[in-house]
Amino acid sequence: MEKQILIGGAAGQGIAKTALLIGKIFTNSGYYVFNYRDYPSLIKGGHNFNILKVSDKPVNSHENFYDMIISLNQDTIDKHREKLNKRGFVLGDKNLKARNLIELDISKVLEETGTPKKFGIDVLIGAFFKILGLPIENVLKVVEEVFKKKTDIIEKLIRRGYTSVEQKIELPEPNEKNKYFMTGNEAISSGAIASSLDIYFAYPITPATPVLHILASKQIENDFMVVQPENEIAIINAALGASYAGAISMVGTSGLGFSLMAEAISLQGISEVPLVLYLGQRTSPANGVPTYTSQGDLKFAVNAGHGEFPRVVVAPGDSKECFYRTIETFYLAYKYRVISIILGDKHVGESNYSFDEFEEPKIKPSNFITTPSEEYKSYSITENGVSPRAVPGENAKVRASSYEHNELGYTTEKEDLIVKMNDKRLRKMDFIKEEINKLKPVSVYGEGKNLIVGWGSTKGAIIDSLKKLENFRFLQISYICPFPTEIVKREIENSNEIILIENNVTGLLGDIIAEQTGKIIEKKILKYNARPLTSEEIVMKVEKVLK
Amino acid sequence: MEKQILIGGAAGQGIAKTALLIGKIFTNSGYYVFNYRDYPSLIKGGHNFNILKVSDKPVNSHENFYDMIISLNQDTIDKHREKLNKRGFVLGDKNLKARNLIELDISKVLEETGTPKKFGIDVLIGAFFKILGLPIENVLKVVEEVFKKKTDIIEKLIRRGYTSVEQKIELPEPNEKNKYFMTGNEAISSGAIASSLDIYFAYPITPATPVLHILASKQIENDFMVVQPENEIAIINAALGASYAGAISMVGTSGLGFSLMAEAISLQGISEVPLVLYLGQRTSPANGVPTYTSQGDLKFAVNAGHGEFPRVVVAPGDSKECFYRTIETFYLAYKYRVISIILGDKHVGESNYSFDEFEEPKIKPSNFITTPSEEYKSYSITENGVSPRAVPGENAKVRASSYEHNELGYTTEKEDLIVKMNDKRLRKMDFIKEEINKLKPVSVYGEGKNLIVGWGSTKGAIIDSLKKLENFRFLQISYICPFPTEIVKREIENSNEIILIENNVTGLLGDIIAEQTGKIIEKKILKYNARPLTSEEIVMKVEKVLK
Amino acid sequence: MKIEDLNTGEKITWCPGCTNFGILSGVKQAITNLVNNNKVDLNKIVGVSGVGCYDKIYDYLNLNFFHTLHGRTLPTLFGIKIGNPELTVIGFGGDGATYAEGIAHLVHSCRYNINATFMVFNNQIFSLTTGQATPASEKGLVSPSTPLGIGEKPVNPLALSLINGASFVARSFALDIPHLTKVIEEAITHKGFSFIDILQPCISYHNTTQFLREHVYKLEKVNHNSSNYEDAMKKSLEWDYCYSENSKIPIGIFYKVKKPTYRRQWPQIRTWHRFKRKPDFRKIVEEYKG
Amino acid sequence: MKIEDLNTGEKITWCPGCTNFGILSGVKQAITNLVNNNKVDLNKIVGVSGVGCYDKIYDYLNLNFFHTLHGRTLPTLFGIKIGNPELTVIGFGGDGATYAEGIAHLVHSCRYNINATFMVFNNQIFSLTTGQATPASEKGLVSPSTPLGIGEKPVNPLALSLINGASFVARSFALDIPHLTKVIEEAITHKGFSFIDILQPCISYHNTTQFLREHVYKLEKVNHNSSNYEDAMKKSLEWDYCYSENSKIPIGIFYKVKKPTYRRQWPQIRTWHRFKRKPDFRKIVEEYKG
Ligand SMILES: Cc1ncc(C[n+]2csc(CCOP(=O)(O)OP(=O)(O)O)c2C)c(N)n1
Ligand SMILES: Cc1ncc(C[n+]2csc(CCOP(=O)(O)OP(=O)(O)O)c2C)c(N)n1
Ligand code: SF4
Ligand code: SF4
Ligand SMILES: [Mg+2]
Ligand SMILES: [Mg+2]
Repeated sequence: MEKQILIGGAAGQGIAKTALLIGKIFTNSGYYVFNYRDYPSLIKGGHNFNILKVSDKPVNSHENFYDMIISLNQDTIDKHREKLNKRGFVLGDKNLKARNLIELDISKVLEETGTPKKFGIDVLIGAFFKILGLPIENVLKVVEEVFKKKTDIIEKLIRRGYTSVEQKIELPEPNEKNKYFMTGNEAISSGAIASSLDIYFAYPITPATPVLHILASKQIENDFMVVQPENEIAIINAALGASYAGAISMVGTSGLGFSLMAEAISLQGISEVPLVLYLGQRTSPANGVPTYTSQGDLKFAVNAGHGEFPRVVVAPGDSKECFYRTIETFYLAYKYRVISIILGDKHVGESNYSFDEFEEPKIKPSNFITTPSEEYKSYSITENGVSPRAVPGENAKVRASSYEHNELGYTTEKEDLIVKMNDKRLRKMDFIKEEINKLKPVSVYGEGKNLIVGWGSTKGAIIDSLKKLENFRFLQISYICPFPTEIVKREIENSNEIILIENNVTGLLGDIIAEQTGKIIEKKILKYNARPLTSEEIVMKVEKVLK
Repeated sequence: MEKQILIGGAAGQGIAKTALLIGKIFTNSGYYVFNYRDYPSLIKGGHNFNILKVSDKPVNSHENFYDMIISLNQDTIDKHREKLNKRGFVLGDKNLKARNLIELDISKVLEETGTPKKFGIDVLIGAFFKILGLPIENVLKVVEEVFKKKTDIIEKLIRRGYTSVEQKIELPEPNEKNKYFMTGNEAISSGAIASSLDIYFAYPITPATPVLHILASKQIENDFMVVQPENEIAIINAALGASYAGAISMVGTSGLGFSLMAEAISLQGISEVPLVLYLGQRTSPANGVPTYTSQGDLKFAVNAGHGEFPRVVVAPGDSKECFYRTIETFYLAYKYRVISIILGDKHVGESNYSFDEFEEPKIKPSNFITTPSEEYKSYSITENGVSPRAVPGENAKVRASSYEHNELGYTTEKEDLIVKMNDKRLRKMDFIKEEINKLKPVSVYGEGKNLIVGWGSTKGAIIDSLKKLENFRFLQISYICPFPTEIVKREIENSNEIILIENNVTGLLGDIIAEQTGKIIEKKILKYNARPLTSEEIVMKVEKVLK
Repeated sequence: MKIEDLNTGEKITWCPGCTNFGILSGVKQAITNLVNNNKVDLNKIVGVSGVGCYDKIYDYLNLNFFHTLHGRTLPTLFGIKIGNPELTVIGFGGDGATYAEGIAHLVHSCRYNINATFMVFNNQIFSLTTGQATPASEKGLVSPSTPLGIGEKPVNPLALSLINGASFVARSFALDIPHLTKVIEEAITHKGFSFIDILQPCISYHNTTQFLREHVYKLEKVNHNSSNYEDAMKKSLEWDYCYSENSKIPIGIFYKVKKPTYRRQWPQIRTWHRFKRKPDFRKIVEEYKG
Repeated sequence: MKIEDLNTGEKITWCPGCTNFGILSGVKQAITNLVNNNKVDLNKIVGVSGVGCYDKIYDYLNLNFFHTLHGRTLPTLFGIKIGNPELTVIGFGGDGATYAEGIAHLVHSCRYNINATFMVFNNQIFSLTTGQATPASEKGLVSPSTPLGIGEKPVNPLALSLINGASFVARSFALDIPHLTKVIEEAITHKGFSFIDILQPCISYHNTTQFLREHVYKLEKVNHNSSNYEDAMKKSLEWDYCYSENSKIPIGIFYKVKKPTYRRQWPQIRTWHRFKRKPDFRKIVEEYKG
C-alpha cells in the first residue's frame, strides 16, 4: 500500500507545519513517510503545498499524482485537481468546489468552539486521520509531543474533525517500530553536532538557512557557537581563522554565497587549514528560482577557487546518508587538513525522509590536533602529505599562509620548494581516496544488466522507480571528489544500457564520469524545471530514452 | 643563428626596461626576439632578470642557457654562471668576478661624464651592441624613439660603451622588415581598443596590472574610460551595469580577483548582459607565487559561477594571437550576450613576442545594439537563443534580471518557462560553436605521426621544440569553451604517441579533453615550479616520457 | 503620464498589509510628479534592485530595470550611470543587502558622489529569508539565527554616509507616503549621490509600526539646517535605531549640499553607445612596431 | 625575552629605507615590553596579515601567524579570536587592503568590538602592485591607473571607525618609533577593538616623509581628552589625509573607552580545542524519532 497525499494552501496558513505533523503521526504509528515541500519565494499568500507518500514499506520519494488532497483554499484544488486519482478525494471546507469533496463545516466548528480561524487546519487533521482509520490516540500523542503543553483547543478541534467523518480507507498494519522522520538539513545539523562542531558560521540563504536555525537553537545545550557575520566572505575567512585557532569549524551556504567564497576556498587549499562547507544547491544561475531545487553546481563545487589543490566533495542522497556523510566530511577535513564540501540541495535538504534506525557512527569525532614540539613545522613534508595539525598558543609557532611557503610556513619563490609543496598537497588525495574506498563511495541498488547512474537527491526517486523498471541497477555516486574511478568504470563496463539521470540542464555528473573514466554516457534524463524528479516520471522517461 | 642573452640585476636597476630596449633595437634592425621577464614580488633589491632569444628566424620562447650574460651585479653571475655556454661570456663592470668577463670600467666612464650611477646600464648597452656588431646608428635611432628628447647623456654613454670593446660575434643579416615587438598584455589592450572598448574596470593585480596601466594611459587619446572601483566585486557588477546601459565593457584580473567575481559571472549567465573578462593566471592557489606563471586556473575559468550557462573561454598562446582573440571575445560576448573570458597568464602576458606583420582584423567592432520597438522583449525566445540587445533610454523598457524570468524579464517560478529559458540560453552555445569553427579554434604545427597537445602560453616553447623533435605535430587548442570536440578527437585518433604538455600540477586540459572526447591522454609533461617551459626542456622530457 | 503607467500587471507577492506597498506608492507618485513636471524623462529612468523582499519592486514598476545580486545594487547603479550618464538611476536596497552584504559599496558610493538616488527599505531584518537579525537590527534582538540576542548596536546609516561624503542624506517613513514622495522627488532632482534610509516596518518579522508612528517627527518642524554638516551629523545621531521609550526619530532631509559629482574627473565620459568611434587598428598597434 | 627573539632570519625584501622598518621595530619593541612586563604571553600572540608590501611582516616576526588574503585580515582575526579567546591577536593591514578591498570588515569589526588589535600601514597607495591610487590617496593624486587624478577625498579611517563604535582609535607615524611603540602597547592591552592608522610613507611610490615630519603633532601636547567621543571625532576630522600647507596632523590616541566586547553575548565561548565534548549521537537524533 502506498498513499499520496497533497496538502496545500497559502503561505502563512501553516501548510508545512501541518504536513510535518501528519508525517510525524504516521511515522510514530510505524508507517514510512516521505514529505516533499513546495513553496514560492514569498512570505504570505501565494501557493504552498506538501506531498506526502505514506506506506508500510520504505518510501524514498513523492509522486505527482494524489490519492487525497487536503485543501485550505480553492486555489489548491484548482491547481492540483488534474492530478487527483480517479478514486481520490479532496478533504476541505464545505465552501470549496471539488469533485469528491469530503466536506467539513469548519467555520461552524470554529464558531462553536470559539477558536480563531487559523485553527481550522486542526479540524482537517482530525478528519484526515479518521478517514484513514488511525486511532485517535496515536494522533493526539504526537500532537501533544509536538506542541508541548497548551494543546487543549487543538485536541478539541482534532476530535471534532475526527468524529465528523467516516473511515474510508483501510491502511495495512505497519511494522511496529516507530520511525525516524528527518530532513537532510536536520541530519546535516545533527551530523555536525555529532562531529563535535565548535563554531558554525553562516549568513541566511535558502536552502541552507534551516541548518543555521537548527544549530543556533541548539548551541547552548550542546556548548558550541553559531555566528552570523556581515557576509559570506567574512564568514569563510573567519571560519578559517577559527579553525586555525583550534576550533572545529563549519560554514553553510548556497550557490550565491559559495561563489563569494571561492577565493577563500583557494586559501584553504594552500594554507591547509581544515574546513567543512555545506553547499545547499538551489535553482541557478544567480538568484535563479530561489526556493526550488537543482543539481546545477556540481562542477563548480569541484572546481571552485583558483589553482589546484585537494578537496573532498560528497553528495548524500537522503537524510540518513546526510548524517553519516557529514560525519565523514569532518573526519576527512580535519584529518587531512582539506576542505570537505557536503553537496546537498533544496530537495534533500528540506524533504523529510523516514527510516527505521540509526546505527552508531563508526567515526569518532576528533580535531586531530597534536601537541607540537619546539621544532614543529606547520608544513612538514610527510609521506601522506599531511603535516600534523597544531594550534597557536602552545610552545611552537604555528603558521598558516596564503603564499607558497617552506616547511616552516615562510614565503618562498623557490622552484624546488614550489614543486615539493604542490606534491605534498596533492599526495593527500591518494590517501583520501583510500579512506573513501572504505566509506562506500558508491552504492548499487537493485539487480539487472542495465544501469542508471545518478547522485545526490535523485536517489530517492530512482530507488523507488526500480520497483517498476525491469533489469535495472542504480549506481549512486556519493563521493565526487576524490572520484571512485575504478568502481564506476567497472559498473559501466558491466552494463548494457546506461542512463544518466540528473536534476540539471547539461548532465554535470556525466562530464565528470567522462573526465575520470573516459566513458561518455549518451543516454540522459535531465530535468531542469526547478522541480525534483519523481519515480513515475523516471519510469516513463527511461522507456522513452531506450526507444 | 640563435643567441640567448640574459640580463640581470636587482629590482630597481632598470633590468626590464633595458631588456625591452635591447629587444626593440634588435627587432628594429630586423631580427626576431623573444623576451622573458623574471622578477620576485618586491619593489627594490632582490634579483630580476630577463632572457632574450635573438634570431634571424622566428623565435617563440626563451631558453635556460645563455650565450651572454649582461650583469649589473655579482649576484646575477653567481646565480646564472652554470647556465652560461662554454664559449659564452659575461659583460659587466670590471669589479665583477666571472669566467670570460668582458670588463668595462663603468665607474670611470660615469665619473668622466659626470653622470649618476643609474646610467651605468647605458654603457653596457653600447658595449653589448658593439660586441654583436650592430651599427651604432641602429642603436641610437631606437634609443631616441624610446626616450623621446633628452637622450644626450644616454647617447654619449652608449657611444662610450660601444667604443670600449671589440666586436666578437658576427650576426647573420636579418630580413629587412622591422618587426612588431609586443607583450600579450599590450596585445590584449590593443585588441580591446580595436574592439571599440568604452569602459575598462580593474583593480591592480599581477599579472593583469599592465593592461590597467596601458589602457589608463590611452583613455583620453582613444576616448574611452578606465575605472578602478573599490574591489573586484564592485568592478564586475559595475561592468555589468555599464554594459546594460550600453557601454562596451571589459574587466581584467587574476585568479584571486576572478574568484571574487564568480557570483557576478553567474549573474552574467542569467541576465545575459554581455561582458569581456581578462583572466591573467599566476601561480596559485591563493596568493601562491604572485609574480610567476602557471596554467592552474583552466577548469575554474570554465566552471566559475554557480549554475549552468553558456560562456566563451579562449586561451591565446602568444601576443599576436592575444590581439585577434581579444577581438573575437568582444565579438562573441556582445553578439551572443555571454561572458567571454580571455585566459592568459604571466608568461604570455608579460613576455615580448616579435612578428612581421599584423593583418587587418576581419571582425569589425560592434556593440550589436538594436533599436527596440515598443513591444521589445528583453529576453525574447529566438531560434539561436539570442534576444536582440537593446539599451535603456529609448522607447522600450529594457530589463536585466538575476532571477529566472519570462521574455519581458519579469520574475517567474513557472516550470515550463524555466525550461524554455534554460534551453534558450544553452542554445547559444551551438551557434557560438559554429562561429568558432570559422575562427580556427585549434592550430596544428609541424608534421608527424606523434602529437603534442597544449594550450596557452606553452605554445612558443612547444613550437620551438618541434625543430628538434622528430615526427611530432603540435595541436594547440585555443578555444576551450565551446570546445572543438570533433577536431581534437580526430587529431588524437590520427596520432601514434600523444603527449599532453601543461604548465600546471594536474593536467587540466587533459581533464577537459577526456570530458569532451572520452580520450584520456596518459603521457603528460607537467611543469609546476612557477616557471614557464623552454623548448630544450620539452625535447628532453618528451624523450623521457616516450621511454 | 498617469501614475498607472508605472504598473506592470505583475502580481504583488508582498504580505498583505506590508509597508512596502507604501514605498511603492511613494516611488510611483514621485516619478509621476517629476515626469509631469518635465524634471525627468520616463524612458531614461532606470531602476536597480538587489535581493530581499524589497527587491520585488523590480516586478512592480514599469521602468527600465536591472535586478542584480543581493547587496550589489550600488556597484551596478554606478556602472549604469557611467555607462550612460544621461540616465536617471534609482537604486533600491534592503538593510540586510546594504548594511551587511554590500556595505563596502555604500561607503564608496558616498565618496564617489555618483549622481543617482539610492533608497534603503530598512526593516531592520532579513525578511525574505524569514526574519534573521541584520546589522541594522536593534541591540538585543532575538531572531532564529541570534537566539542569544545581538550584542552590538546597529549601524547608523545616516552618520555613515555623512562621514563618507554623501551630498544628500535623508530618512523617511514608509507609512508617511506624502513625506516619502517629497523626499524621493528631492533626492532624484539632487545632483549627486542621494541616500534615503526608509523606515519600513516588516509586519511579519519586525513589526515596529506602532512604535515608529509614535516616535517619528519631521525635521522641517524643528528648523533643521540641512546645509550644515555638523547639524546633520548631530541629528543623524539623535536616534540609534534602538527602541527606548524616549526615542525621538527625526525624518526628512538631514543634509543636502552641492558637490562635484563623479563625472567631473572624466572629460571623455559620454553616452557611449551613441558615440561612433572608428578604431584604426594600424594606429593602435603602431607603437609596437620596432 | 629579548627583542631579537622576535627575529626570524628571513631576508627582508622591503625597499632599503622603507618606513615599514620603523613599524617592524615598533611592533617588536611593544611586544617585547608587554611580554617582559607579563602583560601578554608570547606564545599566545597571533599575527594576522593580508597582502601588500606590509604583509611581509609575516616573514619577519617570529610569532604564530596567519597570512591571509588581500583585505581579509579582519575576518580572519575575528575568527581566530572566537576560535580561541585566550589568544592575543594582532592584525596588520594596508590602506589598499583595508579601505578598498576589505572596508566592509573594518566597519563591522568596529561594531563587534572584538578584543584584538588592528593596525593599518597607511601609505596611501597600493605599493606592492607598483603604485596605484587607493581610497586613502589624497584628492588629485595621479597614478598609473588614475592618470586623470582622483576626484574624491580619501576615506577618513579614524572617523569611520569612531562612527561605527570602535572603542580604541589611534593614529601614529612610522618614523616616530617610540610613539608608535607606546600606542601599540596601549592598543594591545586595551580590552576591545583597537584600531591604529599608521602613517607610513612609501619612499618608492608615495613619499610624504618630509611633509609628514613637518606636519604631525602629538595629541598629548594639546590636552586631548581621549575618553570624549565628540572630541575624538573632531580631532579625527582635523586632517583630511590631503596635502595642504596648513595641514595639522594629530597623532596619538584619539579615543579609548571601556565597552563590552564581542564575547559578552556568548556564555559558551571558550578555548574550544581544550574542551572535551562527548557528543552522544543517540541524544542528538532522538527528537527526530517519530
Ligand atoms: C550572496 C547572497 N547571500 C544570501 C542571499 C540570501 N538572501 C536573499 S534575500 C536575503 C535577505 C534580504 O534582507 P534585506 O536586504 O534586509 O531585505 P528584506 O527581505 O528585509 O526586504 C538574503 C540574505 C543571497 N540572495 N545572496
Ligand atoms: C583580491 C585581490 N586583489 C588584488 C590583489 C593584488 N594586490 C596585491 S598587493 C596589493 C596592494 C596592496 O596595497 P596596500 O594594502 O595598500 O599595501 P601596500 O602594498 O601599500 O603595503 C594588491 C592590490 C590581491 N592580492 N588580491
Ligand atoms: S516579510 Fe515583511 S517585508 Fe517581506 S513582504 Fe512580508 S511584511 Fe513585507
Ligand atoms: S614600495 Fe614602498 S611600501 Fe613597499 S617596500 Fe618599497 S618603500 Fe616600502
Ligand atoms: Mg530587511
Ligand atoms: Mg598601501
